Amino acid sequence: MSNFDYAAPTSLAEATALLAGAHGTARVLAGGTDLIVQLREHLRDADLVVNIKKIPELMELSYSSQLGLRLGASVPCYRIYEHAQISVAYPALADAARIVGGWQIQSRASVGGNLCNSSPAADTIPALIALGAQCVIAGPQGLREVPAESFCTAPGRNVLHKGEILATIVFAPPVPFSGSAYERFIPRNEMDIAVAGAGSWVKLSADGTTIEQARIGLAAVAPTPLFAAEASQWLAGKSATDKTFERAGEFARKAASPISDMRGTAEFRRHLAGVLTRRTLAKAVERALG
Amino acid sequence: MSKKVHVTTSVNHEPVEFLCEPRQSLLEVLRDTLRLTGAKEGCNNGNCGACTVIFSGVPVNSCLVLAVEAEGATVETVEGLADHGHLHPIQKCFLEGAALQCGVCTPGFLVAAKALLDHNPDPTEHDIRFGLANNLCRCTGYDKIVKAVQAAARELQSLAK
Amino acid sequence: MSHTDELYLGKTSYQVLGKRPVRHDGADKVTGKAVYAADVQLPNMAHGKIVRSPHAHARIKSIDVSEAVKIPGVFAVVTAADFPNLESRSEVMGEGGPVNLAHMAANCLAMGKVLYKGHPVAAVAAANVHLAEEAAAKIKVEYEVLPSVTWVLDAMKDDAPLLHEDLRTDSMGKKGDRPTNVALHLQFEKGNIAEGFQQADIVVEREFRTASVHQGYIEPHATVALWNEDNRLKIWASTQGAFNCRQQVAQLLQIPVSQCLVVPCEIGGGFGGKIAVYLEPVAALLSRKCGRPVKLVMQRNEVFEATGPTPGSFLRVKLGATKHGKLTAGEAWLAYDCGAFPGGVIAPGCMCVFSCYELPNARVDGFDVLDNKPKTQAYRAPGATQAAFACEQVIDELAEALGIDPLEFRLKNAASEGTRRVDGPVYPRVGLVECLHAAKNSDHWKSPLSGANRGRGIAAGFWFNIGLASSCSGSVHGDGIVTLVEGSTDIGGTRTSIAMQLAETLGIGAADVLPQVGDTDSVGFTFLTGGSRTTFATGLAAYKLGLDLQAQMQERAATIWECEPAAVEVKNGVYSRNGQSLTFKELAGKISELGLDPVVGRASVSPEGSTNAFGVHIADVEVDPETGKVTVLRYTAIQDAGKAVHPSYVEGQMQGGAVQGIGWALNEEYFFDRKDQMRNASFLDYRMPTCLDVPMIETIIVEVPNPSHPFGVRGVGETPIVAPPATIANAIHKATGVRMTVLPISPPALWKALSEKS
Amino acid sequence: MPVVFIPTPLRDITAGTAEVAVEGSTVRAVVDALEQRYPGIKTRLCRGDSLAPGLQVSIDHVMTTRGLRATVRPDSEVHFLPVIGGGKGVRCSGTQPLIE
Repeated sequence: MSNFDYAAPTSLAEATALLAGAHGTARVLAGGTDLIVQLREHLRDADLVVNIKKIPELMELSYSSQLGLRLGASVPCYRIYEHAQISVAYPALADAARIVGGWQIQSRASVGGNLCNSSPAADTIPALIALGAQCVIAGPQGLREVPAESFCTAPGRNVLHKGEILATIVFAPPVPFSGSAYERFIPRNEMDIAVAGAGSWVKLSADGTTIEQARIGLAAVAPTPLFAAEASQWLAGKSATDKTFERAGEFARKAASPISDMRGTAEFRRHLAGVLTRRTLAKAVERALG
Repeated sequence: MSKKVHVTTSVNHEPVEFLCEPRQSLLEVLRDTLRLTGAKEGCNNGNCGACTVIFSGVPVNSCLVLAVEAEGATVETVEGLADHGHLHPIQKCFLEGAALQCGVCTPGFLVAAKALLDHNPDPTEHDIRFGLANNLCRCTGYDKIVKAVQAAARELQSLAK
Repeated sequence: MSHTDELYLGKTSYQVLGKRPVRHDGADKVTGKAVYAADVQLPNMAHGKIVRSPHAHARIKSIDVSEAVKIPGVFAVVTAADFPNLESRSEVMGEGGPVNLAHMAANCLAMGKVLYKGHPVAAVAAANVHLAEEAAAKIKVEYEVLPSVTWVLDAMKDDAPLLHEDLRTDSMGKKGDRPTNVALHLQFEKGNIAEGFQQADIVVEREFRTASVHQGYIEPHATVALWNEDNRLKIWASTQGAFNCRQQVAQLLQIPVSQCLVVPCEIGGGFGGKIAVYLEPVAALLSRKCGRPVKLVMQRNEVFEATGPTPGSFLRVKLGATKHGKLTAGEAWLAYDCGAFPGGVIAPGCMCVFSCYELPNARVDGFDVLDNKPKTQAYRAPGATQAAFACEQVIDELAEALGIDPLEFRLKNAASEGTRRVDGPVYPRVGLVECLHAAKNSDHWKSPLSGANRGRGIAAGFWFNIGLASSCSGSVHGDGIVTLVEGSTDIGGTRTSIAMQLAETLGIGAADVLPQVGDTDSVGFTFLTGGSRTTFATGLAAYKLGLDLQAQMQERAATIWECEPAAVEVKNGVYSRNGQSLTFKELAGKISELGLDPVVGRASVSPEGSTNAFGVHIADVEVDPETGKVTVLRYTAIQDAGKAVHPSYVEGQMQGGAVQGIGWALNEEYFFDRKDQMRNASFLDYRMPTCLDVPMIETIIVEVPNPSHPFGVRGVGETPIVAPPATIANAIHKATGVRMTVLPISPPALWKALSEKS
Repeated sequence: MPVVFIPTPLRDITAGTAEVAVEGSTVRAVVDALEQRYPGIKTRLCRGDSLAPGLQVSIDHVMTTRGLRATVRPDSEVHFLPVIGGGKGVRCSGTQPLIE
């Protein structure tokens, strides 16, 4: 690993100033489970590494049924799924947080870091997309918001400019008769990168028979995590039946434009996008019905 | 080359200070600077768990922690598991259950298992397999490791009573 | 009919054997105190880094180290030019078969050409590992990239890129007429296959492919070398055999073996992959150049890209049987790659493919094929697993076609005492039939399996196991404790299994023996830990050491009782003569108290022949038809251990081998891209099973005593990996009706096969 | 007389004969006797005064490490086999070089 300078600011202002004023490349260290590997393997370089885990608002994890969830960008995954109310209110998020690497990884890795690493296969991003999460970005010019589905722009790239930090991920309060789920496919049962992943959120009619609204996010089937807009819109007003989920899966399959690599063939990934969309919709509906 | 950083931390409940370069991992400093070689380097990218330590209360891969991050933190390694010459029940159960062969993954498993049982004193077989899935073993096929953790859970519970 | 002495004592009860004492090195290993090679830190030690080829095949045009050596804190750089000139000479190393010294040197540091991605080109020693890495990056190597090949059948083609332009196919001394990548053609024939197939009512012929897989030990290769001013070379190594390591280093550096001392550190797994040297000679050259101890430790991607693996293979197997289920003939055609240098494991592949069966007529052709992968190394029963994957599926298909239960079919044809293998030799007493009966009577086989997409598979496996040289020595102390120094690297508890055999012989407890693994200066030559030999052969040495110590104790007792040694009776560790008697401990105390000659014993052995271990595995699987993912629901491994010295560690070998085999069956593979670069050289993407991927592995130990060991011990370690891939494939067939003939049976592959079927 | 099983690749020299009975009380003597009957076979089995690298001898179904020095009984069965995994056929001691 090439050497670098290190800073551990205790305020957002200090951090953004450090990043904006840095000579050469400055990198943000949240959980470090991606960054440290990338620096070691020379996939990324850094002249300055800024540890943001000492910044209070980035470690914030606050939930209320009125205000929803504020998830600091550096909050490690384990704190999410261990939080009883969050697991109930945003099950897709908890599903994803529980399978990011193993326990040792979840002790460090954060959802914010997963977003900023911007891998097409990131497990938490489809869940954020499905849940309609907003990304609050802090920079020299102040704060701005970006919807989760617009955050990643290409493999390993995102909307952050020099000096900007992803500060908080904001989730609207859960609405009644809604439910969500995230599932991925991996060859093993743990410690793999998703071959494909799908996150689904649904809001049902009060009688539980009809899907009023739905959002589907997909992983590892496109250059970035994908909001399956067509499938999501098509679902609105459809009856909550296996047939519907199957059909939505076909839309998801169409939305997918995967590649072949050592983790799976394009053909297999496209197929999985359909299967996982169907399965997560069924689970989301089941959860919506409580 | 950026200059070394002074770090004040706690290792196995004792205050420790060291100097390190920012690029040095906690694993590297534990092994090469502090000479605590119990934590092993199996992959150096977080996929084998042989370097597992408990960092401020949670299990982490010490190869994916910068040593400078240890400032103000607490670190528990396999060297801190036995208590004044008395093996921890998990260590005892690993020995009695022949849960190790080559032994190189063992420190990581022991530390991860301790974290698991501290967190969940009465785990199911699935809880144990899920909790230890970040730790690779190539010798045992895991059978005797899982059984040793089950035995340790029983022993710890009876001690607690 | 055999030259092996009938050593079996026929004891029916044992004081120590069969019990489960805590291993002697246990406390060190659960407290982090055990010292592995990477844990060694010496004063003034330099840290090394290897410069490796980014290309699968290229000519080295130039190596410029000038920038690297300028960096302050960089102490030395070495290349192949630093090796002595080694004319082409052959020798046999460990489990790898014959090895050419010049080739072995070129595998440690490339000469002229790089033959696989990750092939070492140069090495640097510096003040710390980060500096060494920076210096390595400054070494400029100019390459002329050449076309490459990594699939065995492509490498056999006439127009394939040649790895060694001068190589001709060898067929037992007869050389081929043109350059080729086919290093070796083996052929074995027995009976008359034409007639044999004519007698068959049914013939099944299938083709199989397997990907390269890695041994996957968790400890990367590591070494520390110190070339001292007195010219003594001391090496701390992670090796399966200190003496074999010493031989290789001495040969490569052309120094007398005794100028080199190898200290075997604790070893974090080997499975056959830590026999050939990679780092040791390079660290030695660096140390000689910079006058400091030098440590070299591989990163995980270096382990994957430049060590191991086991061969990728293509196999065609044809078997014929009568309608009554008797095999009449078999034919096999095997091509195994050996990677960058000749000398793979095709021979055992050929000799094992039909080794479980009584086959009157058979022919086997085998080819050892070069391609642009790391030189293949032994991996637990080298060559046998690929062979069993093919043969055991064809056997299954025959049984199904004939409507005979697969277990019964195997019983009808099982090899037993007197069976002549296709390669010629005849088996002595072996335990396959007993293993099949144990399987038949197992709870697993008898429990019904219900549910959709579920199936149960069974397969058999064989490995030879070996003997060869082992040495040990021992001293009896005043408190009755016996210290044992033996030469076998302890990878999985063999200190204890050897100590137990000494304790059994002396009639004392396992805890009364304190074993340690000696370095190459402190114990007699001992062949490496491999070939499932250690508990058998070094255990035999420990038994003979016990007899030596006992005779001396008897003599001392005679001195005490003023009688002839013969007059002293010894029974279960009690020494007595008319009325008076002393326990081993009491006698030991008296000897030191009276100042009699200390009791110091030694033994060395070199047993010949194989101990022939058979195993039978049963697996229940469930297949997700939508994703092709296979879940192993239940698994049982049955094996003939001869006599299980420490049953826990015998079970451990069976369980570990089974899970390695499950990984081989379902997910593990070297994944190469179009440029023949391995794309999954990490534990993330080279998917070894985690504990969440496997069930408990049930074990049944069968004990058919080995005639060539006093306690009937057979080797155990290797056989357990042979049957699993075939067992899983047979189970998948039962679950889905699909025959998977390519390893790994990964989800995309199985999903594709299932969708093509429907 | 001991019976030698001719390795399949060498049956071109023995005109297809698979088993040959020849005199000899050591493998060396057996090989020399074979050479008498089938000129050229020795160069396929030996290099200089030792077995060819990669070859080993099985006498009465037991691999021997003694190579050409191994003793053969009148009723013995002799096989020439490739060296296989497990390091069979290693001809070495701690102090001498491996190559003969």
